[in-house]
Amino acid sequence: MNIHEYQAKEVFRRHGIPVPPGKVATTPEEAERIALALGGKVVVKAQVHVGGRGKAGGVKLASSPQEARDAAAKILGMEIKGLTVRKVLVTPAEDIAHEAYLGAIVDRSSGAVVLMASPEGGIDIEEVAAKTPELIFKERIDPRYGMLPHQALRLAYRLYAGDTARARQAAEIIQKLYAAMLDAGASLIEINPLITTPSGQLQAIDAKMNIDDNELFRRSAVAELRDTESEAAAEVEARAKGLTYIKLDGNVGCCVNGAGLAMATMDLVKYYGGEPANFLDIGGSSSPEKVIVALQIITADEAVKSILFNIFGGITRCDDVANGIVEATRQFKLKVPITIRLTGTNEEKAVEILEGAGFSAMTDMDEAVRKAVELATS
Amino acid sequence: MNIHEYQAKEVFRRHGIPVPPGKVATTPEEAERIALALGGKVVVKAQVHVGGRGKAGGVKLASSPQEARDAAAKILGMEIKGLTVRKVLVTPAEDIAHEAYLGAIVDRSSGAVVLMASPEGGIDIEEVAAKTPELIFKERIDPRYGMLPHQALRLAYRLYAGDTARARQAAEIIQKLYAAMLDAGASLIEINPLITTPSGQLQAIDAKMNIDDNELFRRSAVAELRDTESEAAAEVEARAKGLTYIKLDGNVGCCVNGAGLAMATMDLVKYYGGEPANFLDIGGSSSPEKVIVALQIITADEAVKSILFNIFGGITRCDDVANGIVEATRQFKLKVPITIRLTGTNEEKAVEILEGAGFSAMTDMDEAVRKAVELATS
Amino acid sequence: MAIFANDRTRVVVQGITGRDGSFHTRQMIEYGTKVVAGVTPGKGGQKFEGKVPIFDTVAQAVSEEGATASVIYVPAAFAAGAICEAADSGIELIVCISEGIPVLDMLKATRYVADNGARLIGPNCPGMISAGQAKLGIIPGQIVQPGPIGVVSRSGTLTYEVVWKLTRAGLGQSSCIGIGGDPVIGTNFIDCLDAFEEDDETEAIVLIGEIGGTDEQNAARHIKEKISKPVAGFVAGQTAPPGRRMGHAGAIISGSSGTAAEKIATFEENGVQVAARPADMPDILKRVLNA
Amino acid sequence: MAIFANDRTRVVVQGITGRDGSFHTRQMIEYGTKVVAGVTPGKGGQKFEGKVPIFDTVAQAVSEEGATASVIYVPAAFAAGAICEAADSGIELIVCISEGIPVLDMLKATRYVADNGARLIGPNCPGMISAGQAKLGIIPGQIVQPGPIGVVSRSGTLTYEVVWKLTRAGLGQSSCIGIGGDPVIGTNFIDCLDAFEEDDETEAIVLIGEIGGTDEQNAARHIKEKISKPVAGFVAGQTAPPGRRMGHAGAIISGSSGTAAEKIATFEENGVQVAARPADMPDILKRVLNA
Repeated sequence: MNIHEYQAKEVFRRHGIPVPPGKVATTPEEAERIALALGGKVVVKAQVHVGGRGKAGGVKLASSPQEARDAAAKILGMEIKGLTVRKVLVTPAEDIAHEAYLGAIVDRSSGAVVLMASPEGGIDIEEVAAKTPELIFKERIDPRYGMLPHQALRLAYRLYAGDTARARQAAEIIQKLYAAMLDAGASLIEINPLITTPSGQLQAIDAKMNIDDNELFRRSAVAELRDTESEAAAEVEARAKGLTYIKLDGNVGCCVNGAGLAMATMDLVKYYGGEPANFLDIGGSSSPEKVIVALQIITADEAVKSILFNIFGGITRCDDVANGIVEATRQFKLKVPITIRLTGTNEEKAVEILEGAGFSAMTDMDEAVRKAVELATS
Repeated sequence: MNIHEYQAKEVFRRHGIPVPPGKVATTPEEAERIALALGGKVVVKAQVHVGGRGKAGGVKLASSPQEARDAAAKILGMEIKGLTVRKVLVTPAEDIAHEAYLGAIVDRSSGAVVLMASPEGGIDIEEVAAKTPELIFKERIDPRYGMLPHQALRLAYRLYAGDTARARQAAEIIQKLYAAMLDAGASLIEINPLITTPSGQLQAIDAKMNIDDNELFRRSAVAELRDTESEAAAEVEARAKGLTYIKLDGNVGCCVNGAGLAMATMDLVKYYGGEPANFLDIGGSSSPEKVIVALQIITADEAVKSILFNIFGGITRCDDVANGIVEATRQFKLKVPITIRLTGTNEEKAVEILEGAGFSAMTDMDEAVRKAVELATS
Repeated sequence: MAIFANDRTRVVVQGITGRDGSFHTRQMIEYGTKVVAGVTPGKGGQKFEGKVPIFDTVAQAVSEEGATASVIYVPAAFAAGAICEAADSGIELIVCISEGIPVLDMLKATRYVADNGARLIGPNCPGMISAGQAKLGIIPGQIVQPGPIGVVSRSGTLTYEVVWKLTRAGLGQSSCIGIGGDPVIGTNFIDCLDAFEEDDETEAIVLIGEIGGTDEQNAARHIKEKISKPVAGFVAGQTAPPGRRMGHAGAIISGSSGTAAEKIATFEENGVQVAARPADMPDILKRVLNA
Repeated sequence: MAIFANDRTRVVVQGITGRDGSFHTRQMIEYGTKVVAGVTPGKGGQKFEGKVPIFDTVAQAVSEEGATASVIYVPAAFAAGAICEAADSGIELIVCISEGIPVLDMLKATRYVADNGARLIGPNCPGMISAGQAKLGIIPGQIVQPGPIGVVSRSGTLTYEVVWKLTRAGLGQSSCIGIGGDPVIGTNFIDCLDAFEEDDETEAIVLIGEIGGTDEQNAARHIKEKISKPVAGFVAGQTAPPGRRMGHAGAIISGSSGTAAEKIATFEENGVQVAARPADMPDILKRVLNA
């Protein structure tokens, strides 16, 4: 789960990581009032779960409350990579003497949280990593011991060699960043840039956190940070029912059990000349209800010209899926053709159910995909 | 540092370990009022830093507030193993269906905290350990992982095999006991007995905690639990000045630098037919002031007939010690002979200082000890 | 011989009385797996299906029934704890089917397993099956058949799809291992490749990967250096959209985009035959087995 | 050859600019120890006594000056952290003089040192000296002299007393190790015994114990089983009063009273010659060396 910059900064504040003041606004008027209260120049920043918002025009400098209002008016309602901006953060424009990068991530390959720091922070950090990897410094945190004091200090000295006052500030921020990560159940946490003001103080100017979805069951306060308004409605609905749905640009609507098989099915659609309209995984232990919701979501996408079911029954029972299809088509009429491939647990029962309702079923994946692609393009 | 039962129970209460109600009293009248408020039968328990207080008459049952008052009157002021009882805990007399033992200690040999439990709790637990060690169950806690849920449950099932309701209660108490230990910086924590009431509830009826003295600098709230009134005055004074002093029954007052050498010196006093009056370690980096306090403490003991200094200079400078002796004897007259052995750092300077003030000094330990013993017995 | 588990493996099921646990225990027994004990705290002393003794702790299952392997079907909140209990009780092979375990819990649990010298498969995986010998997990028994192919995969149903295609083409399997798709897992591709390399029964290996991370790339390089048996690969997710940007840290740490194209290229550079579709896998294997 | 450290050992001093650190660094250098670096965060770039370079981190001291051993003189609050920093930076031998470190900190620090493959001596110890070669800690250099006796002790000044008596009797030492008196320490008696057993220069070993715990008893049994060189022992605290009862747990866990009498008896049962007084030690050694 992504949370917004302003939410991540609130987490930072609670953990004692220095962040500039600032408030979130949902209307231009509100942005103006916040800018007035802050005084001086401000930055108006789109709160949206994608990167590159600066380049997309989602971050604007404003010299007066009136300008802040105008900036907010332009940014609110803007679409960035398919997501509509509904909130802006209004925060003072800081004078910047230096920009560093600080981040922590659960690293798959070492099975540990890795802290990363670079004295070359800012928007080009990935380029720094690619071109001058020697300027990215890392500390692997042994999960058995947690962050040790010397690791924070060693990393801090990499950022501010020869400047112990700043290094000590940074070491404290690094410790707190790691603590915030564990406390919130985050799989990623970033400060980019971590600026030095002209007076030598460090401040987190941008903040990013991804929360591990698996943590939410035991962290209700964190779970409440989810901003469903800023996510695609269909994806929110799917998640509520235990499905995973991601909309794509093609016209073959796919409904599959298991993420790997779902991806392989999409790949096969492409292989046979079609374009998948979505990724949709109905998960392990499916039920007729889940299938109904899945069909509702797929058919709500106007671009879908052909629907493809690909079910390999294991825990998933093929008869559950068949019942779901039959029940759904009783509730609402399908306007596009449907191709059904079922094999595995209770396959015979499923075929019986489907044929009883006038559907036919296939057992071979390639055959079914080829047919669904044909139906979409014919 | 030892803390009292009532203090340890306060710590338990904060951590959610079930303890009976109860309050501490310093007068019989106060004990009566507490018993009245509690209602029913109560137990009046001496709060003193030694074991075996029950056998010494320091724990009494009382059926009425009047009896509680009488019991408190008998216990308050009582001497148990040399320590005067100044406080009693008044607590309800519980009906007991079963007594178990729970303890945790920093185990030197495994370098880990070890949890111990026995279904045969109560005052004879050491006998249980000696005679039926198979009834003592242990879980070693890996300091890198802390207490894992299954360890608490496994130990709990050892206590209450076949009784999952009680085992789950016990597992929770075990987890909390370990958390309390870490939180307070304890090197030992015990519940003996952990009783089962007739209705199946677990309760900690006695509570013991030793705090690691090295933790106190970072745990001011814990440090405030120290009850200097219940400790020997000379030991408290010595600690305040950075010395370690323990009074013994002999007549040769010893002043040594280093605990191991202090013990070896006492052993040698005994070897040559004498009896040491005390253990006194002036520590590593000594100063004339420390030596003065040491001499004050030693000479305050009426039993001392001869004073022995044994100093092996390393970090300790022999001239510091010599100056302390000279300065002390200017401030107060020694009524008993003093034998001084000095060797190591700044030995020559020290001899000069001492001889200038009319003292003589020796360099051989055995010779000095033999002389000090002679002087005490002559 | 198969890898990790065989017909002598003595299995304890943690969470045997739960909905998933009881269902799949029945299937494991039906497949012929030696399920010697179950664990559900509070149900110690009972018997599963009147036959398999249930204990309160894994330690009892080990001391009373000599369990050497464990399969875990407990809710996510307790699964990391169950893994640690198994490792601490002397279990050698731990297969964790449970999904939804917080990754920060798994960082500690995987270390704990390693510190105790045990092997973990999963979590969030279909488990493993040694064809005709033992099934530890949820892979449908009817799709496998004994033979010379070792299968290792990050996926669940996609594995079934591939295995089923192999079986129908007459290509039986030694063992099929689903290592799980979570970011932090116990046994990885390389561990399985090494085990298959050592296994006399295995003549060729199928490796089924997905987008994300660098495990497939690492496996590819390891194959070139250390694996003499032929390996055929498949990577799912060629049409997956590039993930929404998850901060810079992901890209910085791996120095990789983790796309299917990158993984396929790395496979090919290192001598792994890549199947364009699952359906191509049997032909590739027949070719390499006859080479 | 001596054990653990010799004239090629490259030493970094953690806390070199502190009161104790600077005093003892001077003494170590005077003794001939190769002190190649110091560490004090914030003083990186300066030089100690105009000669020894100071760094902000131990990692720098290792990479810039090739330090292989460290001596720690930092306040108790930071000492466990300093031990971990040394271990994590590739230091092989860590000698921690600092006293007053919370025992719960040391539980983790000793594990961390072991997990990183390093050796810790101490904390709360006088350190070690390899006669004529290197001094890491605070043992007075003038009391030792090269020779065939290995000394290991839990004490500070009592060690000096014994070593000084050996030296005056013409019995020089290979290495003298003060392992420290804290409940949780790095290197213990057995580690030192094994090292002396392997050391060609050492012909006999002196072991100086104290009341409390079971380390001496364990050492005694180890000597009987594994140590071929003669060992002479001394135990301080025969007249110490039995400790005030510290709860039952202490007695339960060790199953031992930890008295001097018990330790002496265990020494004698296992063939360790016990000195009644420190002054008897030279004669015992002369006897065993001539046997």
